[in-house]
Amino acid sequence: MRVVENLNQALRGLLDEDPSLFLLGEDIVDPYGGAFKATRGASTRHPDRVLATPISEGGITGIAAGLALAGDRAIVEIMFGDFLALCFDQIVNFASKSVTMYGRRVPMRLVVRCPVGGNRGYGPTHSQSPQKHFVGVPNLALFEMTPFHDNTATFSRMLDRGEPCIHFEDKILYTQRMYRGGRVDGLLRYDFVGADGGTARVRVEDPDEAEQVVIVPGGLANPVLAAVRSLFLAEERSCLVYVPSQLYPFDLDPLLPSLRRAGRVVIVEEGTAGGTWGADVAQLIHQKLWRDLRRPVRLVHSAPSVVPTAPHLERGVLVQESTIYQALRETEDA
Amino acid sequence: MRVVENLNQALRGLLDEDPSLFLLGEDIVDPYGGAFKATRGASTRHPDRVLATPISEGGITGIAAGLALAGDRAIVEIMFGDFLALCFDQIVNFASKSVTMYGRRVPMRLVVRCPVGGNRGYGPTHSQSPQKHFVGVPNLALFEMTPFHDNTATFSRMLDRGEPCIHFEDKILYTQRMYRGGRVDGLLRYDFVGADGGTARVRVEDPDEAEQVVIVPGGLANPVLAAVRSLFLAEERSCLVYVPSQLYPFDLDPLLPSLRRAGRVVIVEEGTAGGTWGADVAQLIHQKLWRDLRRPVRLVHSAPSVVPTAPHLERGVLVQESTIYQALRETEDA
Amino acid sequence: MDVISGWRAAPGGLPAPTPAAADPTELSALADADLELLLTIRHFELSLLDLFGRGQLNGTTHTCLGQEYVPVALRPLIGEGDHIFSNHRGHGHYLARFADPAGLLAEIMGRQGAVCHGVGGSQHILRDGYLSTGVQGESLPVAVGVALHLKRAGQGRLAAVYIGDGTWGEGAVYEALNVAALWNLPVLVLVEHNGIAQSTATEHQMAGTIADRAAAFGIRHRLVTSTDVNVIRAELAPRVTEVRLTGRPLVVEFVTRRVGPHSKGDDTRSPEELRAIEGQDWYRRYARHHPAQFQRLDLAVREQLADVVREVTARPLSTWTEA
Amino acid sequence: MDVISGWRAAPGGLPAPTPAAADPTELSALADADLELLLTIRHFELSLLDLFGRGQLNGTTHTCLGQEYVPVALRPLIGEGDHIFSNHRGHGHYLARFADPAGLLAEIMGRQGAVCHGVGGSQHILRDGYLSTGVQGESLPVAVGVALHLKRAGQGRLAAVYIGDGTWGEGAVYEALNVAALWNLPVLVLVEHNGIAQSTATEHQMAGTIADRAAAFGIRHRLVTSTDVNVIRAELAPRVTEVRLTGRPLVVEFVTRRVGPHSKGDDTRSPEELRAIEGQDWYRRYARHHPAQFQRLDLAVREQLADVVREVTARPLSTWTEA
Ligand SMILES: Cc1ncc(C[n+]2csc(CCOP(=O)(O)OP(=O)(O)O)c2C)c(N)n1
Ligand SMILES: Cc1ncc(C[n+]2csc(CCOP(=O)(O)OP(=O)(O)O)c2C)c(N)n1
Ligand SMILES: [Mg+2]
Ligand SMILES: [Mg+2]
Repeated sequence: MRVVENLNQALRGLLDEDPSLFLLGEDIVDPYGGAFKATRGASTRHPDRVLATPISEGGITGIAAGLALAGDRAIVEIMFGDFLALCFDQIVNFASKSVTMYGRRVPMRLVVRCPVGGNRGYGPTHSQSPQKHFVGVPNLALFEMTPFHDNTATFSRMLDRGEPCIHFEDKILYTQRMYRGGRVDGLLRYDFVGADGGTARVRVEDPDEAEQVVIVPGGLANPVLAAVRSLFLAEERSCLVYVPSQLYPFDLDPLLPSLRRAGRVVIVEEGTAGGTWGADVAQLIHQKLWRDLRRPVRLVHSAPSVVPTAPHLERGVLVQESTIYQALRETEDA
Repeated sequence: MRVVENLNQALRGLLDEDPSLFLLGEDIVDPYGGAFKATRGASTRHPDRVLATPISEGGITGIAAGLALAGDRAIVEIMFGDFLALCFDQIVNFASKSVTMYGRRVPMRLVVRCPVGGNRGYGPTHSQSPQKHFVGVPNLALFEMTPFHDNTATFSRMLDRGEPCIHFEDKILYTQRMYRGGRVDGLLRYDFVGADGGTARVRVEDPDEAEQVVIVPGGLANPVLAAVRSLFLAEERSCLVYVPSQLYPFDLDPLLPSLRRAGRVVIVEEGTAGGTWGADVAQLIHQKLWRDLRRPVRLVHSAPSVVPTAPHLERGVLVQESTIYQALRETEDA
Repeated sequence: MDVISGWRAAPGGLPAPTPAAADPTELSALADADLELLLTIRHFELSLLDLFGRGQLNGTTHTCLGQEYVPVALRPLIGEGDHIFSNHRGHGHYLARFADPAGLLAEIMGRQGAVCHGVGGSQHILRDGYLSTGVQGESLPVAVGVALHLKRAGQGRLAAVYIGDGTWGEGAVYEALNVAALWNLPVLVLVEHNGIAQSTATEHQMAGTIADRAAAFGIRHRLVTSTDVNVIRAELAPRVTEVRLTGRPLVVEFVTRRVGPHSKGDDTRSPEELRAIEGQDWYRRYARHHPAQFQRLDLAVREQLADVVREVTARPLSTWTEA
Repeated sequence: MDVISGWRAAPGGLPAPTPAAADPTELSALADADLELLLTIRHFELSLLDLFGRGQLNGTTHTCLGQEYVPVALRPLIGEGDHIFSNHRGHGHYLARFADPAGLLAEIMGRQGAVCHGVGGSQHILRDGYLSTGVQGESLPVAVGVALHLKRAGQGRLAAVYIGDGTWGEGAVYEALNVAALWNLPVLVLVEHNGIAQSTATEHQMAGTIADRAAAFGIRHRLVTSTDVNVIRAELAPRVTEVRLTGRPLVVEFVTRRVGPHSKGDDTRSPEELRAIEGQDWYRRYARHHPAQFQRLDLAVREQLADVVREVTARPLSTWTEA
């Protein structure tokens, strides 16, 4: 099953089960079913709760926050994550703040979901990875879609938090397959660690043997796995890969033993350089594992640049499998 | 001279000198002269270029970007930095991107300036330190007002970059005095390091003697200096303090020798926990000085919380002089 | 556009205030409860300015002096099941709904018993279906979302949103009106058009009229120029009922005057203008028209408020546990 | 509201398209240059869809099939000193200004000679006073800023902004219109009202009318229902001149039809609706009304475009040095 189908099932299933759940977004109703088809079929079953909106990203996020305030649950699809820029105020200054700024806990059951990332030739305003801009907002949690995490579980978890969440969905990942049954392929196996099985752990062999640990959000999980596979086949060097579903607040604890053992950590993400999510996770790791690390946490991210449209230029800016492979190959410690 | 007066002189002087410079913002014209009086007198001298706008933060940022695109220069005052949330799209997706996304360099001479920070009892939507949300936007530079940096120089520098800049201005700092002549007081002396004298360096004694180095943006410079002073007087322990004018991209190079010598670095900022500017600077430092550090870079920031209104609650969330003092006192290395 | 009792608003701005002497309309006699509420709001706001003056309050606050009659007139028209979205100038809105000056003052002063434990302060209040927040325009889309919920519940409840004239500068207002009209939602937009935003006169910030902005979305608009609680109430009652029955939005524009400063000590209007505005103030006019009732209640309310101030000021600081 | 030659737009949506048979108005004969430009845009867009179909283009693109006549009619009315802000559906706008299909195709294909070195692609183009970008509504405030600059320069230049009907959902549009009207700025808003936004019919996204939204800000509005380049040009010429002379904004609403998909292969309209829309397409109508001229030029332009496609496709990849 492709990831977008799993997502689509999740959205439809949740709508079937919960009569107080709304789904809002531009062009999300049938027969169109959304720009990336994630909502296909949903409006046909629930025409009163799956609503195509005008082109008003800020407004519809506010409307969803209003539903949440009134006790309903709401999922908003923003057609491209780049347009979260238009919802920044509603997400940061209203929905998230409302959870605590009135002096008592106000549950806000609201998820803003959006496709992110490049390598599709969509150009500078349709290819960004805006995760980093939302890190560190009190009462706002960030999640990213992965090929390991069943979206029904993830969305239930997000809606149950009672805090607004953003769900980032890599556009390339939509069309790739979900992994099932603990195996990625003949070589790579996975299981889950952490509360709610929040983080997938993928390895070639015994996790204790890994010479380095890679932490990567779902969007780049597949390129990382490909690089890990190549590195193992070429040099028999083994990496352990963590793919968290929840990016922020980040639960480092379940990862600590293996990070400590390996002493080498690489964080891979597609966002462009500067103030990245990875830098924040690195800071956590440096604080907790200072004595155990053989070198500083290595960050792999895209160049500090707009994302160009032409594929050959885009490849030069965005993290590619080859970039990751190079980073994993570099052996020398600091 | 108070800092806001220096800022006011800078704005008026720049308007006098450059007939292509515009100043836009809500309630900025005389006799009101802006919510914090930074623009007082400017509109009387330049009524055609100092324009009070409707309450349309996103719109006026776009208008300023249009002026910049047409070859003018523009400064926008956003009444509270919290409302940058409403300009996020214009700043990130238009003004900054325009510099490079058309394949050749397009100079955009545009500064968005805004009061930030708390300790004024203004409440959760008027007290934030939004710097961190703008770190790592390609072609967007971040500056912060300090009591050391003459605002005329800073604004000239920003307008000459040909890239949009945000100038963050601590509200408490407005009413404090500018330092002049290399002396903060009887104890603390300062000079400048780096290109354009971008960073103020403040010390009690010989900078080489400092046992730790503090990096702090202008907004918390005074509380840091107070803590450093107390620590020296109480325990004769000496710190070296760097107060950069430009936060991003951050020029670490001029600081490296002293950071290396001290081996202990503390970064202080008012932003709430998570994905802070300091975490990004820490990452740079960890990469460059891994072998020289005696412990991981220590971050001092506010709690992961909305900023409450009542002063006693606000103090519990925001970094205070006492918080800084405690952090500087903790001696044990990792 | 319907006009209730009075002159029409000029495009964008308000006409110059009539000098006090003219005192155009006689205010009708109010029920004691209404006058008491009006006076409670008035003296609450005056107490705040006084506390500020004496350095007993910090932060900022926006008083609704001169505009008290708007929420008082609306009080019986908006029920407990309705939602109210207030703004920075919201003390009157709150007091008209909850008659709880102590809770609000405690909030503003950060004392025990504060409605929001002192976290929100003057402009961030949530209590039952009442919410205010400090970013202009932000709550209009939120109100539309609440109205969507209410419409589905099908009990004729509505979401009322107060906004000022200046707040029509924000794009969020239009995104919200468009959806409210498209989806036929029971949103009641209450515009307190006081001719000014902070220091900026309406004609310097608004092109066209509020009536035409409602018309742009096919939304009905009602202009209220009266300052008489009874008159306003009688004329708006059927309109508000219509919103409930049809589940469709309505914009009501109150032509009103801000008698006090924007927040504190920041009024840059000319003395003449302020004098003229004071002459229109319901407070002075009602005192002239109905001196006996006025003096009786004014004194009583002043004393009540003084007690509240004393009592709240003496309370210990608020505590916040649920962060 | 003025209406140029034709039926009035219904509130929000467009009336159902008239079936082909009706062919209500005869299109007047065009100068060869105008027809050539129209055909260049048409065949440019068709070439793109063809290239996509053959897997030779990646990313996305939005063709203006059916709407080509709008920028062609405006071409002589907007001068070199004017600024044009285009949007996602901007190839026609670009070609009408620069007559440079090779540069644009190279941009879309990332080849040498690309207007923006392949960085911007189909919807992010900057050349002289021409700019497009991919976030709906974002360029309206920018255009207001440019108009402020132009007004001050005092040479009667203007800033023209193309937007679609769906883009009226964005709050930025209203923030911009308010300032354009308040400050009397020469902004010419060109609305291509094609009755649809991506997959959403206008009546599902817009309450009220575009005319009333202009009126909300006291901005003049002009409805154009003709698809005849000569007619439109003659009628708009004095209006555009007025914008230059008065330095005041104007909204021109073109009632038009998107003949092709939103981007590629994503048209969910019914076959009947599409057939009716195709019947209104200027291309087929002009071919019928002026067969000789049409066939001569259509063939020539097809061949030109085929050459351009061949030539550009053979170029090496673009290089980007000025990051
Ligand atoms: C988004 C935003 N911009 C600016 C402000 C600062 N501000 C607070 S009140 C105000 C004026 C509001 O004017 P109006 O809507 O007419 O309401 P009034 O104060 O007259 O009641 C401004 C600019 C704000 N709170 N939010
Ligand atoms: C802010 C934003 N939201 C959504 C989109 C995605 N999008 C691109 S074109 C489009 C439809 C625009 O409709 P309209 O304005 O009517 O122009 P048309 O496509 O009909 O020419 C949408 C939703 C976008 N580019 N920008
Ligand atoms: Mg007002
Ligand atoms: Mg359209």
